[in-house]
Amino acid sequence: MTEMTYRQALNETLRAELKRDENVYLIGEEIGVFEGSYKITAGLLKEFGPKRVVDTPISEEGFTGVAIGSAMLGLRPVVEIMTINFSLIAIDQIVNHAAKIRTMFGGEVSVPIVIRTPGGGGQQLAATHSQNLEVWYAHIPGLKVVAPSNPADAKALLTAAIRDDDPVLFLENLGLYNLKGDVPDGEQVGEIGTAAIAKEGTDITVVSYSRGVVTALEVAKEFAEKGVSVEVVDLRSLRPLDRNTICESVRKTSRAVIFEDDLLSYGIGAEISATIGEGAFDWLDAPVRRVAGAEVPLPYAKPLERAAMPDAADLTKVINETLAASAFKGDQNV
Amino acid sequence: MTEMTYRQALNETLRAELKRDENVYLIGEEIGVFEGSYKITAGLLKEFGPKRVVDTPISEEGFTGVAIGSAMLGLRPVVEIMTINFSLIAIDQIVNHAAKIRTMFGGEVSVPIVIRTPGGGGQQLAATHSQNLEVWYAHIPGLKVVAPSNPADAKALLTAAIRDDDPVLFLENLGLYNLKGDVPDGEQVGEIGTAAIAKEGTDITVVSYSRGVVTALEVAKEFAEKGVSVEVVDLRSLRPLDRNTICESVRKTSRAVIFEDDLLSYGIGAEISATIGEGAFDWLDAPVRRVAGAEVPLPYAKPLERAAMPDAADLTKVINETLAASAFKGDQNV
Amino acid sequence: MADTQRPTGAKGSAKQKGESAKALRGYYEQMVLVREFELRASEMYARAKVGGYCHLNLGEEATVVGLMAALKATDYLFMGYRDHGYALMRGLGAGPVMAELFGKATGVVGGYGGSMHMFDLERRTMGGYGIVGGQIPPATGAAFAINYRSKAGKSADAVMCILGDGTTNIGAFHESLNLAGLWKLPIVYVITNNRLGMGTPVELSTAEPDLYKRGSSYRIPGTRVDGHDPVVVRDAALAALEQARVERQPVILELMMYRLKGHSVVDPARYRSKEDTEEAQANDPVPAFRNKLVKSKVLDEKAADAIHDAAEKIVNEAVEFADSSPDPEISEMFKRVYATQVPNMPDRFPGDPVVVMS
Amino acid sequence: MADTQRPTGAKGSAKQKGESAKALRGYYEQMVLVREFELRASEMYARAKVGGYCHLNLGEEATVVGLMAALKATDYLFMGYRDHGYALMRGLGAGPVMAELFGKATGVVGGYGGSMHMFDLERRTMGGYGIVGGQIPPATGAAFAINYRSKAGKSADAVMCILGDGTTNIGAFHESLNLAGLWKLPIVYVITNNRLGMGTPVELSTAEPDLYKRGSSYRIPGTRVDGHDPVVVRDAALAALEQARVERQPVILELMMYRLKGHSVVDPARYRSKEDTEEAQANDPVPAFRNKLVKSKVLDEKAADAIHDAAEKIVNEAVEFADSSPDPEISEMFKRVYATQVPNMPDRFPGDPVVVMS
Ligand SMILES: Cc1ncc(C[n+]2csc(CCOP(=O)(O)OP(=O)(O)O)c2C)c(N)n1
Ligand SMILES: Cc1ncc(C[n+]2csc(CCOP(=O)(O)OP(=O)(O)O)c2C)c(N)n1
Ligand SMILES: [Mg+2]
Ligand SMILES: [Mg+2]
Repeated sequence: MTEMTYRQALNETLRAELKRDENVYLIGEEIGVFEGSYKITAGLLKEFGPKRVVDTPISEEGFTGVAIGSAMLGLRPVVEIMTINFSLIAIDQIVNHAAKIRTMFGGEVSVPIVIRTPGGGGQQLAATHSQNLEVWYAHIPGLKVVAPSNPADAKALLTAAIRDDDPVLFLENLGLYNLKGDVPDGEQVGEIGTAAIAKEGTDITVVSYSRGVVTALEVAKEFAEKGVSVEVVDLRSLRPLDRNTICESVRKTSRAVIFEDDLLSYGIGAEISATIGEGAFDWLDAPVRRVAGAEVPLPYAKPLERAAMPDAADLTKVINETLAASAFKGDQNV
Repeated sequence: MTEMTYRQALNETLRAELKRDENVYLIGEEIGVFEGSYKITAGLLKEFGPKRVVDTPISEEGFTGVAIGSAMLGLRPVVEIMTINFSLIAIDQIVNHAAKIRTMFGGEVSVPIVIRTPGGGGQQLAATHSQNLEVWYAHIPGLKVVAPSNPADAKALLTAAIRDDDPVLFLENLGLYNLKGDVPDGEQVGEIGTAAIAKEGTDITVVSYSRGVVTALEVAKEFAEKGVSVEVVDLRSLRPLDRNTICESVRKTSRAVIFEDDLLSYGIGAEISATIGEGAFDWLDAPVRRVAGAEVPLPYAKPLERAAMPDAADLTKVINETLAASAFKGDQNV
Repeated sequence: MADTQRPTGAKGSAKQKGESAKALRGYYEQMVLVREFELRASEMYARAKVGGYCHLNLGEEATVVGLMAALKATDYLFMGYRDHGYALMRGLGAGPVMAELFGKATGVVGGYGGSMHMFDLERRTMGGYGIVGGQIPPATGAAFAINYRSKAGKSADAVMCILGDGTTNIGAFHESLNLAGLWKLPIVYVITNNRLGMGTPVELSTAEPDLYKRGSSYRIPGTRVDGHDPVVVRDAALAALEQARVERQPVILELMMYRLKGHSVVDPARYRSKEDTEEAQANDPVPAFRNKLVKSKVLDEKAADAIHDAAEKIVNEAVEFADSSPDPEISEMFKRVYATQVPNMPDRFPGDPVVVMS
Repeated sequence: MADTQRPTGAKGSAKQKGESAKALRGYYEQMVLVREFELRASEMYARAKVGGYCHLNLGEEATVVGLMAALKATDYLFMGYRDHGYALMRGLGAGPVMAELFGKATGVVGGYGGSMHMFDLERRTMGGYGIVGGQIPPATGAAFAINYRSKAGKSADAVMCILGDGTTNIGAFHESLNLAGLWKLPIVYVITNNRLGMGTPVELSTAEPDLYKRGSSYRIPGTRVDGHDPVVVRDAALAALEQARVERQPVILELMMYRLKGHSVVDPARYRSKEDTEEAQANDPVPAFRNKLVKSKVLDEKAADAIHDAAEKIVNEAVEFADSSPDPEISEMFKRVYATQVPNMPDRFPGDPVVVMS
């Protein structure tokens, strides 16, 4: 175990995989000389040289497609798209090509590419630089989408993603890069497709992913002090989605709230709520509620940004409302 | 009232709006000389000339952005993107620009643009030409998204979309163009943002939109003969979403099935199911089920395509399962 | 035809001397096979044996044959959706190609792709793509992979990327040219200029109708030659590929031709003028090459007819093969989607329950 | 500095004669205002009065002033995210621009946009955009609208679109050039070549580092001039705008300059060589223009200092204005999103119930 930040976990994992496999290379804007907009690739150009760490022009569609074509020939590119907002320019290559090439060609070829990209608002970057569009990718067959919430999962899932033969969208978050956590030493190959119980509980289930899990765990701790036992489910993988872990938790707690950084309508939480409605219907004591972003292009001014983004207070309020709606009595559970 | 096809309704509406307002113009690939890939714009170049009906090169991002900029100066472009699959190339302009420009600039300017585009599979066009990606756009604040299911709504909602000062994605479907229906004569300005009860019923609610409504109505008719009264809700508008109409229907019938042409995970139906779970929880007698596309890039071969797409048989099966799950006795309702 | 669209560079007649009769006959046999195959494909479409979109190489035969004569089996080929002829020349087989059109399990990709998506990894035929320009960045990436792994040289691998005139207006083309030029990638961008993108003539789709000059914003050289003579096309392609292999210099090769029929089999092309259509017919490369070979005594009429009969026979057998082949197994559909299986795969048919718990 | 990046065309010194002292003094006043404003903005960022990204025009002052001197109030301006100076020159006001950086209700767009999104419809300043290249298609569309509504001529409107060197590699730039060239739109694409896109030098981002030549794939002419002299820039811009107005000929204008500081205020630019940084400092346009005017007796040192003091005063007042301005009203947030209200608007704060029924 070593304590490190989410950023360090990513950096060390990239280094280890570059060392392990000659076919692995990194490609993206400003990842070499500039060491990455968010410094995830710091030091890697110096260590591995320009062949393995490829700085590109500002051509998201072009270099993402280049990565795809090189993967069809057996290379294993790890693409950095500076933020998920810019992935829109590359999305035809990601969704109409990377995701479909295998099926469209009868399963004869695979596209082992990883696309690392951070989402998330909260830095006053305004409307075009603050989005959480992971739900778009999570909808697409042929893609896998992971969204680790802590340094240990970041390491394990990035390793798994690089070794996976399918295109994997690896979702990061600007708000997580400095998060510290214990990370197991040595090689760690995580499992794509399964959720984790981030904290066990008996009274109510909070489902979240990526940065949202951090807030959910804080809130769960506060409720614990009030005698309310909150279980936190960390989705980790948005596609495939581990529906059984979610439903098992809700069958146990009989109450659920979803906490998501993205926007409410047609967001990640909609699928989670629908899943619970189908898989835990007879167990539910109250409607499944969603705590999500206000549906506005995120404004720049701090007070507006804060009002539009979901936070611990919002989650706390909705947990309380959900407990009340199901006539929850703390003492029954003590 | 005049009976006409969905295609004719669109064509006549475009003609009427071009006549009404000098600022309205059409722009897209092959809409003039070629008269439209699906002949929606037939005759309009001849009637209005190349200034009002603008053929473009194959540059979706470019001409969509051109339409946006012209709209900021007060023109009212109606863009045709040949199919929704190609909208991915223009999506940065649609989502990062058209949808955000107003808010990002403090509400000082609007972008009165309509993007007409058909989705849908079933023509053996294979993986890259058979998608239903409306859920992506329905997720985006700043956009409005409508998806009419019949010629009359096509006319009324296209008129409303062209006169609306916000960017509107107008979803069509390859499978609807030849659908016939009665269309009220004269100017008809529909209302964006409200759903319709396409058929009244008391036993179970089927929620659908666009082409799915046609299938839902067929199935409803068959059930009627068996003494089961199916109510069909036609969403019409995906953004804004008329949650109250959906929930009122389910509060009445206490059962719901969603029928959608798109893919299941994180699809339109997820939001509908989540909405019902929140707005009709105490009224539901059975889990809300979704009938949606299999999660594969759609294969070319007919038997595979048929197996992957949701149809009347699938809907019938799930309605029956839902009735059974809630111990429904036909006679109670006769 | 606009002046800008007249072929420059090598003309057909010139180069013939020095070609072995055998080679010329071979090219003619291949052109005829492509022609016969495409005519039959369109007939099968009319009979509803083939579905979806179906774009034919009619008028492109000399180009298809010349390009594929220049491309080594070890080179990589990326195409648009107008890909039947290329697939035949790359050895995917008339039977499997026809079976793919029929959507059968014996098709080149098992019926999953259809007309637009011919593919064969072994034969380094990296696929036909349906999104205009979509093949260009991956093709450029294949050249990147060649660079990554091997040195330049006469025997080095190269990539050929086929695209149409209308496709030169999409951003992906330009981003790819810039990357290829910047990184010195071994790739030849072949523009099959049939003067039309669906109904749009080149003059109305581009501000630079001399398409071979469209690399000038990236210091990428281009040449334009007549696409109606397989030898001319072959030689131009060989020169371009050589530059790519040896100098790692990306190149544009523009080939001038006509689209003999509509954009796809369902397009009557009413938007085309009588003159235009007549000019196209008058330039049909197949009879033209036949006459040339007959005049130069490489073929006599009898031999030429025999070549047609042989091609017809191959196509007949292809149709029989396709027709008698089984449909793909529905039960296998989900297996084609992902290469690496993980837990909770969303393998579900419409109407199946979403959550299944023990 | 790579040779390719040396300015060609008109050099600074040449053009000065014939300029009125008043005009030259005015340009200097404006350059100093931009400089003072940007230095203060970065100071305010350090004091956490400003958030988000903050890209400055330091080194670009002569270009900002020269371009805006050429652009008529009735012309349309589209920009990237490096837009403060342009906003000041277009008359948006130091107070409202600073207030926008502070995220205040009195900001040019009420605090909704911040540094990257200066906008003023009345002043035809159509916005700063944060997506690289995102402004180019809409700018081209503004030129389309001008064409749609009015005839060409000396008094016709035109569009100026500002973009950086690194931005010339994005597909949207190329698609836009093709459309503008094909449709003959009245637009000038101004490339502010400060030799870097974040940490990437021009030679490593493009296959054609002579950026003024990047219109050659679209028959769009280009010129490159020194961006350090407002008069040179103004004259080049006037000529380009004239071509756009009168001939409806889109034009590229490349202006050579240096980025004096990091990409944004938070970038220490450690990746830059000592020589590079020194060369940039040595070419600082503000002292250079001051010296030129002092030498040519347009200014004496005292007058020059007075100009600095006046600019400082304006900026001080701008900061006071911004600081004392109110925050935007949270209750108004949803009103800014849609222009046409319809039923069932999703106006909901996090944690609000999703379904509210009577
Ligand atoms: C991105 C995208 N836009 C539009 C289309 C529809 N489309 C298919 S082929 C075609 C014309 C292409 O013309 P060209 O490049 O000249 O190739 P050709 O068909 O003449 O061989 C168009 C517009 C598409 N498939 N993809
Ligand atoms: C599509 C997109 N990709 C990447 C970025 C991140 N980014 C912001 S500015 C910039 C560099 C732009 O350089 P240049 O065009 O030279 O303008 P300059 O900053 O030098 O004025 C990059 C890569 C972005 N904002 N948008
Ligand atoms: Mg063509
Ligand atoms: Mg720059």
